[in-house]
Amino acid sequence: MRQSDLTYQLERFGLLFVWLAFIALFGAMRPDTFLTWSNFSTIFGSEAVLVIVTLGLIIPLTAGDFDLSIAQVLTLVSMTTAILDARLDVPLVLVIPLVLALGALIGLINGAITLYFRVHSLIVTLGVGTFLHGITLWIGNSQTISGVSPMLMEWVIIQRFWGIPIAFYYAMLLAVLIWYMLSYTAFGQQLLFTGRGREVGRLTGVAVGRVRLAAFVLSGIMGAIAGILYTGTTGSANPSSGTFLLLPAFAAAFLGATCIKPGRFNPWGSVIAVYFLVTGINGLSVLGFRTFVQDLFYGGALVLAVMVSQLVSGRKERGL
Amino acid sequence: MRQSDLTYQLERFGLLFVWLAFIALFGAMRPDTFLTWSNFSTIFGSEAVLVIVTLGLIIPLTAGDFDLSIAQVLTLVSMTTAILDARLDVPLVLVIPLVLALGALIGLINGAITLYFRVHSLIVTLGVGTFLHGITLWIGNSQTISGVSPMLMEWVIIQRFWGIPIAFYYAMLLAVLIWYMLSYTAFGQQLLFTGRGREVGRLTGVAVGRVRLAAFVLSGIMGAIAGILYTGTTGSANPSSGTFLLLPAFAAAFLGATCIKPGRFNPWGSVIAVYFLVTGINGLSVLGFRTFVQDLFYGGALVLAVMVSQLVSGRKERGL
Amino acid sequence: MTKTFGGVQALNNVALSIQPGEVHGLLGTNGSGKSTLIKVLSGFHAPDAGSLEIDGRPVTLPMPLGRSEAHGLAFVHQNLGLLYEASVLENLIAGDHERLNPWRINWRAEAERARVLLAEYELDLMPDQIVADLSPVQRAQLAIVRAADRVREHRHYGAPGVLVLDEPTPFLPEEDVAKLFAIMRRLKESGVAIIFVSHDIDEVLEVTDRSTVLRDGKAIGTYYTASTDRETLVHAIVGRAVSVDRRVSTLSESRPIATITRLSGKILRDVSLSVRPGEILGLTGLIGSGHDEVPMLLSGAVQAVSGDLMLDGCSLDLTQLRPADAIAARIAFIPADRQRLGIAPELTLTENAMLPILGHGAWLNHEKLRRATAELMKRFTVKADNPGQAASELSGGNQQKLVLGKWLQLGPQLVLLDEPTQGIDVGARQEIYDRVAEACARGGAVICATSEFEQLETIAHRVLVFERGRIKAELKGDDVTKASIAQACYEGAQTHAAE
Amino acid sequence: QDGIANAQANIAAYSGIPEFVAPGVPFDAKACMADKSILTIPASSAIPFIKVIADHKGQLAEGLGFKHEQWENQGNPTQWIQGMEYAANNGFDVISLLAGADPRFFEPQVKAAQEKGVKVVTSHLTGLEIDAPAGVDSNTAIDYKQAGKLMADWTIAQTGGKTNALILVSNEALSTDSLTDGLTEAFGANCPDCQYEIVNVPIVDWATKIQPTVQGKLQANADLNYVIPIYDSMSTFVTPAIAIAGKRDSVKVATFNGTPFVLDLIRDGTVEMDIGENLDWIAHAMLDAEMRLLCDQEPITDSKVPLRVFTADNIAEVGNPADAAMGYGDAYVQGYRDLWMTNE
Ligand SMILES: Nc1ncnc2c1ncn2[C@@H]1O[C@H](COP(=O)(O)OP(=O)(O)OP(=O)(O)O)[C@@H](O)[C@H]1O
Ligand SMILES: Nc1ncnc2c1ncn2[C@@H]1O[C@H](COP(=O)(O)OP(=O)(O)OP(=O)(O)O)[C@@H](O)[C@H]1O
Ligand SMILES: [Mg+2]
Ligand SMILES: [Mg+2]
Repeated sequence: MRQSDLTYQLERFGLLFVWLAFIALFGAMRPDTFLTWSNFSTIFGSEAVLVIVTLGLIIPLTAGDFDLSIAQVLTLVSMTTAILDARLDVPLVLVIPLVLALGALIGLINGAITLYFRVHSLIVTLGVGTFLHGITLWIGNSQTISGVSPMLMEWVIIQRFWGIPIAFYYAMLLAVLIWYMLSYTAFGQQLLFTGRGREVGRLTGVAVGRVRLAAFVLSGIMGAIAGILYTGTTGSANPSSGTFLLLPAFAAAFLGATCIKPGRFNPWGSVIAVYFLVTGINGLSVLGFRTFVQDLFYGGALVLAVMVSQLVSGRKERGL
Repeated sequence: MRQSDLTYQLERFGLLFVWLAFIALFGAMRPDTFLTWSNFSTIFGSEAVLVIVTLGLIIPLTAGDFDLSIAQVLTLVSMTTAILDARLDVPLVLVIPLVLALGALIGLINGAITLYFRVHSLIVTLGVGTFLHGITLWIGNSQTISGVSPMLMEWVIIQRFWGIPIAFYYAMLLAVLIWYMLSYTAFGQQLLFTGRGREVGRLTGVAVGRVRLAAFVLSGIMGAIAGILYTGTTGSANPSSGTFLLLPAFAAAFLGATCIKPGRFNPWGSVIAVYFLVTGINGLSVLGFRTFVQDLFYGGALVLAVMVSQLVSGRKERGL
Repeated sequence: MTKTFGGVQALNNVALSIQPGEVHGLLGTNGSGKSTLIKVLSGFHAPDAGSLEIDGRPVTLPMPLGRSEAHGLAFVHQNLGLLYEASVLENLIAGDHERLNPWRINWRAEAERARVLLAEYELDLMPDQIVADLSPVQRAQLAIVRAADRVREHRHYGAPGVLVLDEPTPFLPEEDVAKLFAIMRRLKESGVAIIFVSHDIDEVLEVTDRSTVLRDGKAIGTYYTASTDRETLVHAIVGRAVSVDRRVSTLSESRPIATITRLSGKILRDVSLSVRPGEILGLTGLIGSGHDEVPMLLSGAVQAVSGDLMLDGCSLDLTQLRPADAIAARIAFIPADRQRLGIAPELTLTENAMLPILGHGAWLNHEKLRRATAELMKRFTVKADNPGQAASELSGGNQQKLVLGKWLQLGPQLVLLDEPTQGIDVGARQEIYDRVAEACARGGAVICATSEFEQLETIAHRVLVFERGRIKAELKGDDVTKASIAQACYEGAQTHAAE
Repeated sequence: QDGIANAQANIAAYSGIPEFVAPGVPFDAKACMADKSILTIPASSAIPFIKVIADHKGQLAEGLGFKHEQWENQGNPTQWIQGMEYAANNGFDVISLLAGADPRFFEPQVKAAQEKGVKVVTSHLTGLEIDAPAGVDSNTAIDYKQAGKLMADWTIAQTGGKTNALILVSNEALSTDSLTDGLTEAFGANCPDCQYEIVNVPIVDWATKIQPTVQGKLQANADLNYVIPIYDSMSTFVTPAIAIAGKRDSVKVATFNGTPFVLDLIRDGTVEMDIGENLDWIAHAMLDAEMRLLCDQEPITDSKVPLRVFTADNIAEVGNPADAAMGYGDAYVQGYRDLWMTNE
């Protein structure tokens, strides 16, 4: 580490530099529109939900588990929130704790099945996620439900600080919390030992099972938070929304693990990864490219970014 | 193993029994329509593509890699086939080798990036898959392309043996080949060591890199075969076809690893898993249940099946 | 204490009492139940029956993971329990539930504390080093220091505590064993009790006060070290007498079968050496001397910086050599890191043993392979149920015999051994020596890198002692004794021209 | 000026409660359908718009006393194919591919079914001027072109000929061509100076691409005053984009389909205008056309299902929360009873 401080710093902040380079490039091409504060506030404000989903994923990922159900937790929570709020007129102060508890419960179920039956988390969460999708369709009668109280939208995207919708700050707050948890608490260390060396963790006295369970519950709660914010962002809930966030969130989680703290899933890396990808998409749209170019960029940038990061680090073998 | 032969056999064939139980259940409810040969031939014929995608996945999975791009390979190949055949009138005898080579090339790219840059295959194939989706939209102009030559359809679903479209037999043939490859060739053992004891394999002379590369190429080719059959089944290509298949294929691959050869990805387990899940969905359709029930069934059956399988095997810890 | 795994009775009514301030040896053949007993104490396994009292107070079993510390128990497990990807500091504080504030880890203070601790034990480690980058010895030291620290911490809570060391020494060269013993004695003087597992009888005799011997899960007896001798213990462990005499056949003069020239690697500098047919060549040295690099480089496990190998008339370029080429040249390499490099634990015995002889097989006859494995297991006395078992279900010693069988079945002309008897009991050790000797008798040559001088005395025709990547001494024939090897290792001044 | 007036007139014509127009001559449906059966394969049972039509068709068939089933599916072409084979194997007379189950996705199965004597029809799939796709027996169409025109006319009328619109389309849907034609024709005829840009977002990518695309366009073109997602389900992703860009006051949304939640959004003020169709009416019209095919009547191409423009002014008529069958009057119910001769 010591001897190659420069390379290491380059590796840590490589993605950040690439991001800045992209901003410079798009900025040079359309300085009047791309390089405006309003454009950036749009970029920052728009992907808060994706950031939160990604943050939710990295907790079980650190503990060595996949949570594929998080997207469906989002959708179910979003639907539940909309139904309770718009159809049944339950006040938001009740709805929010209720749906957070729902998220936690689902996390608990994921964890309990994975742990008690010793099944790979991939298949458990895939199954639970599909089941949740069924419930979402059921309770929402496959409809998009709108008419959510303006209060929720007010506190998600209408209110702004420095021009950026408040949802962005929620996401940043969560990133800070998770960063603190992973770096400065015993639980964070236990997560790490659980994920990378389950036996080792157990031998050093980590209650591996409980840690994994907690990770699932936390990701369930994060999914629920994302669901609430999603409802607030769109003012409605539709039964397929979350589905499309899953792969981008995984991409961001893995891409994020190449920077800031290379080799470990980390919240700031994830945040940078999300906004790096979003900036690219936004820039292409501002420049008027056709939409398929977004896919080319997204896929290409993802692969190139990890390739470059690996080149910088001397193609180190990573455990992850 | 010996002492608990019965449990072991129960574990091996558990899913098969559950499948038969489901057939009996649906059959009892609608003997006239569900329990007809024509219904089964429909089920067997129409899901051949999913079987092939699942078979494609288990090759890199055995070698310890994920190939998330396989669905997009399918879509791209399907689109390319349709365009070459229907728009450019290239004869099928040329088109087919061409698109198989395309699939192999994509596998090669996946493998090369994963291996040379030592990046997790999850992120590489996710990136490459997204990129391919962009290309598909581009070349197909986001349209459904129809007018594929009847010859292709003839040799995919029109021709039947015992009432089942020939595509089913292609899938079975591929299952036999892969079963043979995994069980009876040195390459199969090398794949296994590459996935489960990479360093041991390497020191025993297994060219681990080449094996992983080969696995990616094979899954690319399987994706291409699935793409050709998809085009032949529907007589057209649309830019979203593969998307629906990725998660079901993963589910089937992991579910399949709980039976026949428990603890290992295996072709017959995968085939059974696919048809188990599909039979359920089909039965629910025939019985006229609303669609959300299909999701409830799919998710619930997946989780229950692995839970039961684990209970039978005494909740053994699995490496997979 | 009783514990059964499936059909295996790992512990059968074992009773054991440890007094404060004593070093208590725990001996037994591979698979006799030592590690299992320890894992029950740490809460890793739940016992079927049995009770535990600490300081006269009964403790409910199974102990929840992480609670053992509160009772003053600290462990160094057989595979150390370190996370390789994490830093020294992260490993050092892992599981330190008693002391750490769970809500806020003060990394700066912890790093300071770690620096002091490492300095105190005279370890040349930095808190921010990654464990994967450490040498095996440093890792072992880290694990021991961690456990010692925990026990000492515990003294602030009253009772002095118990330190449990499950085979800490195979990783350590002699000088560090001495250091470890010094640490142990210091702890002992402060009233800490120590449970010490080792297959090295001399170590046991040197450091313990009493020893308990396990055989097949039963406690055979407890012996006072002062009134016991080597033979008694060996007899108790193995259940029969074992001779550990030098057993080297005389070699007829012949041309070398393998000649290595100008070999350089990470540590090695321009080393040249050769072996003759039937010869067992020992390589040894202190940590970091580079002797253990030789088998790695010759087998293609790691590519050399420079060097050539002339084997039976063929020349191999060691900078290009891959394991497959080495195998084709009939070189066999039995690595030290069994768990990672030797066996694939999830796969069956057959699969593990047969991989190298599959070649490009396009039609594997599983029945034949199974029979061949059963045959191999019999020949190498691998104790197991059947060839279809997962390799993880074997004890370490049996795993090692399986690995040996896997390679020796190929009839190699050059056998490379790296710490071949690490963690292997006295009885199994003899069997392994027999097998190696057989390979020699068939005209092969053996290069054995090890830090166990006694082993070299027993089997080696000739020993090369390394220092800083170069050969510093060569001992032959009757000079190959434990004492003279030790002398050559530790005396810096002597210079010999090798070859 | 003429253009604006034309546009206003066109809007006005479609703002009131529509009249019933009989698509053909009366026939005795009950008698002729007695031993016939229809299987409806909806594009996706998970899309409420389509599911409601299929359900209503079933209820009408029950009233008329013949067998009607629907093939529950989740929009996966493999499932459509299974439905096709199910119909062919179980002796149905007509397969009705409803509202987007596109037969170009499975031509061979269409042929196979036809060879077994099953008639295959597409219902509510294309615009009037488009031929029946993939060799199906009949195609009952909707006046999508008019819907396109109405969306254009609305923006022209609202802005007084100063429209600067972003139009979101999905090229792979067959109705898109008609809608786009309608939009461009109306702009061409009534407001040649209006600006608009058409952006294609494939249906699979709606959830991931619409929002960033709209945001980007709003930045790139500060003068945009309308976003026209041609299918109103797209608005879920359009409205947050506008809100995040902070342009809720200057950019309006005009769209088509009459999906209930979008009608609710009109009430909330997030969407300005939505062109709707009455789902129950569609069910009547589609069933009518399918029965005529089986009863040797003149085939129906133009279903005569009317469109209605919904805005804040008439949104109260659809109920709260909105009901997809409200706001169109009920003259058609009696109208079809007369056509089918079910009045005692
Ligand atoms: N997890 C387990 N599952 C099944 N059997 C086990 C397990 N762990 C240990 N055993 C069995 O228990 C017995 C005792 O094993 P243990 O590890 O305690 O031996 P040991 O005395 O530590 O041996 P060594 O000297 O090789 O370390 C062995 O027969 C082993 O096969
Ligand atoms: N997972 C397992 N399942 C079944 N049996 C096991 C398992 N793990 C260990 N054993 C059995 O437990 C016994 C002891 O295993 P263990 O690895 O503890 O041996 P050990 O005494 O430590 O051996 P060594 O000294 O060679 O390392 C072995 O006989 C092995 O067969
Ligand atoms: Mg042990
Ligand atoms: Mg052991």
